[in-house]
This record gives sequence, structure tokens and C-alpha cells, in this order.
Amino acid sequence: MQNQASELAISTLASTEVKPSSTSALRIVDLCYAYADCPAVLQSVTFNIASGESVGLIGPNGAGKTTLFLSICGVLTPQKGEIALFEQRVQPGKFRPEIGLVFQNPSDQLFSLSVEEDVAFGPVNMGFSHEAVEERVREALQLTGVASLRHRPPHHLSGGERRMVAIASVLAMQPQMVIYDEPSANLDVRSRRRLIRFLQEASQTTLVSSHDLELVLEVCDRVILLDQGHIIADGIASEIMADNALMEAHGLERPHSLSHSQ
Amino acid sequence: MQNQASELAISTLASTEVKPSSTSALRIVDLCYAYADCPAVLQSVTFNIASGESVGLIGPNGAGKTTLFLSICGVLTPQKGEIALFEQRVQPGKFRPEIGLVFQNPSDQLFSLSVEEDVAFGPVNMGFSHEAVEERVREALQLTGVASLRHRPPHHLSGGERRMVAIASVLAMQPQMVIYDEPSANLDVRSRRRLIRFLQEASQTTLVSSHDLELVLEVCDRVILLDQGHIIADGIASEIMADNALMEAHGLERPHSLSHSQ
Amino acid sequence: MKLGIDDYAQLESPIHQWLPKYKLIGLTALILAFSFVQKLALLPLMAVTTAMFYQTARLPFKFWRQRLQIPGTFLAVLLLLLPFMAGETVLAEIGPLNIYREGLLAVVQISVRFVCILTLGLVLFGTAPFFESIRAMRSLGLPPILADMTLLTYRYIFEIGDYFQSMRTAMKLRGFESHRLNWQTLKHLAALAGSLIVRSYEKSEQVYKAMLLRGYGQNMTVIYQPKPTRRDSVLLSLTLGLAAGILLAEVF
Amino acid sequence: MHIPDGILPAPIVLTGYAGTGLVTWYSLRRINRQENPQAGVPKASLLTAAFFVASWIHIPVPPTSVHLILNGLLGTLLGYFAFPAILIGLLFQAILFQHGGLSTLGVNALMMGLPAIAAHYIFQLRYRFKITQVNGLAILGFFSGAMGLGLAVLIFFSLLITNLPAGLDVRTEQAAITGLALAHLPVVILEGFFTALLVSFIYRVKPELLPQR
Repeated sequence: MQNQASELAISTLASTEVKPSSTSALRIVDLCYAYADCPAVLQSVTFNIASGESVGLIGPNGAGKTTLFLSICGVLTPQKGEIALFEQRVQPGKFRPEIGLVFQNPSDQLFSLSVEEDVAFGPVNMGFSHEAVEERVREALQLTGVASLRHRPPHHLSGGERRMVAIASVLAMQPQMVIYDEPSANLDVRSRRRLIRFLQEASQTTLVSSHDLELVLEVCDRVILLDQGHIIADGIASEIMADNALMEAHGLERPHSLSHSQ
Repeated sequence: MQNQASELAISTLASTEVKPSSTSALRIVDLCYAYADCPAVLQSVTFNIASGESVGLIGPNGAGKTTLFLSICGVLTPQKGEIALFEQRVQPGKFRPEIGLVFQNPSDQLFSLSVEEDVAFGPVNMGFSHEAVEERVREALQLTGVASLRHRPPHHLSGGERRMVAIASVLAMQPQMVIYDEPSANLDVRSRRRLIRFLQEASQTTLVSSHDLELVLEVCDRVILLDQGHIIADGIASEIMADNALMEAHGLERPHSLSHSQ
Repeated sequence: MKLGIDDYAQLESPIHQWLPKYKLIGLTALILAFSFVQKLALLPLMAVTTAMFYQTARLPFKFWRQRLQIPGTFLAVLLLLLPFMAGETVLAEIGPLNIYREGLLAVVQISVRFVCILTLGLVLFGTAPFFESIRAMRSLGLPPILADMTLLTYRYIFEIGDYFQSMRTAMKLRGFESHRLNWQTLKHLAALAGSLIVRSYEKSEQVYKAMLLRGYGQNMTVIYQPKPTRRDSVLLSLTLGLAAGILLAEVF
Repeated sequence: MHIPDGILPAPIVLTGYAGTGLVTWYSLRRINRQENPQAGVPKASLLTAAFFVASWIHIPVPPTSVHLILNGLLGTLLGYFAFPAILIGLLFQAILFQHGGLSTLGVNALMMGLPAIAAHYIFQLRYRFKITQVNGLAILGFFSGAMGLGLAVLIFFSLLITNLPAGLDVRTEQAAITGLALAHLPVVILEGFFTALLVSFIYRVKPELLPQR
């Protein structure tokens, strides 16, 4: 079963590697990461994401998802391997506005006195003029549907609102690729539904990690299964997630919405 | 639809009110709560839970679930209405060890420097001897399957481990009724599955609030639907949650596992 | 984030097994006696005593070295300044600068006292889980409010430290670089600190509720303390004797 | 800015402990007079932790950077809980980072804590002068913060210089203290501005955190 899955992975990789055209958003080759005195968190992780793709990253807690994200964004320095964003090598510590990371907890991301200030924070740091910043803020707020919250302090918003403001604060930098870490965590059904609709319509290259497999299924065509730092499977979302034996071997469950298909 | 549901609610109530036997765990009559300068959070909430029942509480964020819990535990003082736990009136501010509340975020509840200390905190405050405390700690850790974590600092545990330790810290008081606020929040599939098994086997009267309706379905026979401070429906879990129109009207979704039954 | 003073609390050694209460009394007395020492002749004795304690505690040398790193800078500054600044007797001249005997001796005295007290502190807090140490203080009369505050603060420093790391990472990923001092930078950093404080406050409200619901403040229970063994008492007497000896030697 | 072990003569170390014991006792007495003293414990503890962590924020002052002390704000927010909070914060600085020291804990607590209490009284002036506007509060915040650090700096250098072993005459000592304190004036003012910004942030986001009367 796993063999079949890794073949799947290899074939996907191969197909994108054959034509390393300008459409590659993210290319990761042989990435290894280990914290001091701990077993390796990422072990020779290799995959590609083409521009415009929506990819889900699934796996149990501790599989290495957050470490992977922080490496992609240049926050962590991997021991080995290479990461390229839009054909440019990621250098740890160097700010790359073309990638945005939406944190699992919006409170980690929102700190200003008003929604407006928080959304403007990125563009201001990027050095845009006052008008350009204003334009970006307006657009990001509109896109995420939170324009009406503009003058409120983020600390006073509900969980669902904060999530959308956190997304807006990333989108205002107009990144070409956005990573979402557990975007539906702590959302109620209504906010989650709204988030799913938003993600389905998003135009950026997207990488979503989530325990909420139904969300992954609705948002992503492709899924990468990570466990203990290894890529276990990489392929079509509905196929991988319908594979009960594979899912259970890695602490996951086939989503209910896929069970009637078998 | 709503009418039918409220009739359901009333009939359930009636049936338990007719025989107010010693089996009542929780009786709430006409409970109203409002924070200063805000619209009412709870409006004339009335329901009963019999000893040994497992009841799910569902509804969108802001429906008033947390306020309800804190009122039941005597942390908040309601403006109107009555709450009785095991036939004894709840007096705000008075410690009632027969009820336990498992918070949504375990780190709010694990405030000691070791798992052991945390689990012992309740029994120590209840005034038990060193030996009795020791016995309760051992038992609670065993029941929740985290005996091996005994000497670890709670801060270093995984999400799933923390959840089980938080439950152990409540169970060590040997409450007759336990309230779980979003117990599966932020758990991965494996930990969630373990939690569900635990809840299914738990012997206490249980009240679970969750956005994870599949969990509610697996753990509870009865469900109460709360929205904007009103009880909208109260009845058999699989019936209420299968009612698509009702669910959607209150920001919920019929669980996938119930959709094939229609 | 790794700060753990009690990372080596699980080791086994006579000091680890020493009843925390007695350890606290004994080592505190010794630390105070050390801070009285002025006589040069007593410095070697202090150093040997300290080394003995550290050796007996079986704490790794690495731990000591790491812990000395930060305050070491301060010591280095002192070492570079004092011999040139203070004193009357010129020992040597380096160009326009004089090295004074008194200054040099003062440096030796201060450094030895400093390193010895610090090392004993490591032995004191490094050989028991932190909450055991606080319990010991509590049984010696530390007011309960102070004890509760100490434990809770310690527990949540790590958690709030994690908030801080995440928030700073999030700011960096949105291009924030705090290299220039201007009103904007100051405002953002204040918002960061403010958010941290507000988040902590909100958490404290939850923690308080959780504590109340598990009976916090119900009764001031007597803390369980194991009975001292003969070995505990012998170790305490020895340490107190040593402290008294050093004090006497210093005074007379 | 902590006085490490080994520098100060023993009498000062002991006096420091005695003074700290006294002020702690008085603070706890004031706390115990409050309606529900235990209710303040989690708040004070988590804020102590938050202040501890917030002091890791470095403010760029080219070519270097300074970190915040925030003892003025701590006094402003915690009132009588401030002194125990500072004592605990310093204990952790000493045992986690070896900043300051165990033997000088008492002296350091007085050095940071007394100015914090002063800052508390400065901020309470808002009731005397009936200040309710955010700008007024920010100005009080500025003085609380600047006073908190300013006094601490003064005490720090006084203790350090007058206790240097051997040799400086009184006039040189005074000159050194004044000089060093003045050199820190920019940092004191920076701390004041930062405290002002923080007070207005908290007022807008979580006004109930500012102490009631």
C-alpha cells in the first residue's frame, strides 16, 4: 500500500520535474531538519508545487508540518536540502514577500490597535507609498469580507473574524503563494464554511495543513501525506484520502464524505 | 420546523419533570444571563439532565454555551432562574466538587509544574489526606491512560496528552457530572479517536459542547441545540442532527455520517 | 525555548536526595556567609567548598559553563576596569595606564565570591524540580500568596515565551525589521508588548476560573513534607557548621 | 541592570534583604486587605510572566539596542502586587539567566520595586486630577515609566560606585554617579515613551486591566 503511494509520489514529482518551467511555485529537494538532541523532524523531503496549485498537507501531530512551513518561509535553517520559491533559492532570514504564512492561532499574528493597522503592517514594511498601502488594505479587507471591521481592535473580534483578518493581513502583501496552518481550528461551522468558500476562490498557490480532512477535500486537488518527517504519499486528494488502510496506518481517518463512494 | 423541535424539547422536559426522582443530575429553570451593556446571552433556558445521561450541546459560536457552563459551575451569577445540581441549588462562588469542567484550552487548566501536581490540586484543596490524594491521582491517571506522564511538566506535552491530563485533573475530584467544552479542539485524528473511546466509556453524567458533530453523535444520545441564548431543540441526537433544515437555520451542518440515512 | 534550571533535577546524588527544606537552609546560610568574606586567605577555602558541593551534586560541567556565560561578560568588564581605576599601590605600568594592587586584589575577591555564590545557587536550584524548591520555601514560612505567584509565574513564563516567539516570527514574515529607531518601530514594539500583556491577562482570567473550580482557596492545606532522615540532619549540621566557621574566621 | 553576586559588602546585602522583607510584608498586608486577595494572584502571576518575557524586546538605539525594564508599567498595572511581582521576576532572572544574583536579590528588589511603587502612585494621580482621556493617561504613563526607570538607575549607580572597593573620593563618586545617570537619560526617556504607548494601547484594548481605585 505504502509502496504504491510512494510510486504515486515519485510519478507526481517526475511529471513536474521533467518540465521545470516558470510555473514552479515551490521546489523542495531532499530537505532534512533536526532540532538539537532530537530525532530528525524532516527526513529527505522532496516535492514540487506548481504555480496555481492547491495542495493539502495531512498527517498526525508531530509529523513535521510546522517545521516544514517555517523552513519554507526561511525562519528555520535546514541542515540539508534545498528550497526554491518561484525558482529563487530561499535564504534563511531573508524576507520574501511572495510567500505568506497564516498561523494556526490568529492571536500570534494580530497585534495592532485596529484591523486596518494590522492589515497595513506588511505593505508598510515593504515600503509602499501611503496610497498604495491604502489600496492594498482596502482590497485585502474586501476579499476576505471583513471591511466592516476595519476600525475595530483585533483583540475584540470573534474567532472567525480574527481568522479572516489574519488572512487579510497576509493577503495585503499580495503574496503569490499562501500557506495555511490549520485554518479551520476553533472555528464554528458557519465560519468554517465561509473559510472554505474563500479558499476555493483564492487565486494564489495554496498549501493547507489541516486535521479537518473534509476541508482539505473541498479545497485541494492534491494531497501530501507526511508522517514522522517522511513523505508517505503524494497524489490526488480524493484517492489518497479514500485509501482506508493507508490513512489508518498514519493516524488518520477516511473522511465520511468519501466512505459512500466505496 | 422550529415549532416541532420545541415541542420535542418540552416533551423531554415534561417527562423528567413528572418524576423528579433522585436521578436528576442537573435541573435548570428559566435561566437568564446578560453581560453589562450587551444583549442577553441566555434567555429563559430550561432543561434537565438525568443522572448517567450523555448530552451534547450544539450551536454556533456566541450561542451562549460557555456562559451556560460557567453558570452551572457557579462562576457566573445569573440574573434570573434557578440551577440545581443533584437536587441542590447552585450558589455562585461556592465550590461544588461534584461537578467538573474541562476547559476548551487545556493549558488554562494545567497550571502546575508537573502532571502529578496538577492532578492532585483538586483533591488537595478538598482536604483529603496525603494517602487519599495519592490514591485519587493514581486512579485518575490510570483511567485517562496518562500514568506514564506523571512527572512531566504539562507545558511539554502534546495537545492530545494535555487534553487527557486536563481530564484526569478533573476526574481526580471524582465528580458525578463532567462538562466538556470543545474537547476535540486542536486534536489530531488519533488523539480524537482516543478521546471518543474514553468518553463513550465514561461513567459520569456528561455534557459535551462541540463543533465536532461527529464526536457528539458518537458520544451522546441526546442533543440540545442552543442559538442566541435560546434552546431551539432538545431530543434524540441522530434525529435532531439529521434535520438538515433545522441545522442549517442555526449555522450547523448535518454530519456526513448521517447523510446516507436520508 | 530552553531555560530549564531543573533540567538535571532527575539525577541521583547525595545533594539531590537531601531534604529540600534542609538543603535550602544550609545552602542559603553558606551563600550569606560567602558574601561576608573579605579576607584573601579565606577565598581558597570558599572555592574548594563550592567545588566540593558541585562535585557531590554530580551536575555536569557543561551546565556550569553555560550558566556562567552571560554574567561572565560583566565579570570581564570589571576585570578590565578595576585594576586600572582603583587603588594606590602601583604594581606595573602599561603605557599611560597604571595597574594598582588594590584594584587587582578587589577583582580577585569579587570574582571568587561571585563565582562561588552563583555556583551554590546552581546546586540549590539545579538539584530538585523547581516546585519542590518552592514547597520547601513555603514550609519555611514563605507566604502562600508569594508561593502561589512564584509557581504560576514560572509555569507560564514558558508559555508566554512561546507566544512571544510566534508573534515575533509573524512580524518578521511580514517584513518587520527593528533596526531603526523611529516612532513607527516604537509603536509596533509597544503593540507587541501590549498584545503580550493583554493575552496574558485574558489567560489569567481563564486560569483563575479553572483554579476556583478545583477548589482554589478552599482550605489552606498543610503541605506534605517527608520526614528528615539522619543523613539530612547530618548534612545540614555540616553545612551550617561550615558557614559558621567561615563567618568566625572572617570576623576574628 | 542588576547588581550581581559578590560586589556588595555583606551589610548592604543584609540590609537589602531586611528592606525587601519589610516592603513585601507591607505589600501583602495591603493585598490581604482587598476584598478577595486570591483573585489577584493569577492576574499578577501571568502579568509577571508577561513582563519577564516583554523585557526580551529590544529597542534599537543605533549602533546598539537596549531592552526594556518596564518596572514603572508593572507598578502602574499591578499596584501593591508590583513589589512581590518584581521580587519573583528577579528571582527568575537570577536562577534562569544568572542576571543579578541570589545574594543581591534583596537589594535588587528594592532598587526596582520602590520606583515601581512610586510609579503606581504617579499613575493613581489620574483620580486626583480626574484624568479620563487617553492622552492624559499616556502622559501619566510617560512619567510613571520614566520615573520607574530613572529612580532605579540612580539607585543602581549609587550602590555600585559607593561600594567600589578602594579608592574613589567622595567628589569623584558624586561626579561619576551624576555622569552615569545623565548618560542614561535618553534610555529613561525612551522607557517613558514606551510606557506611554503601552498605557494607551491597554486603555484602548483592555481598559479593565488598568487598576481601579
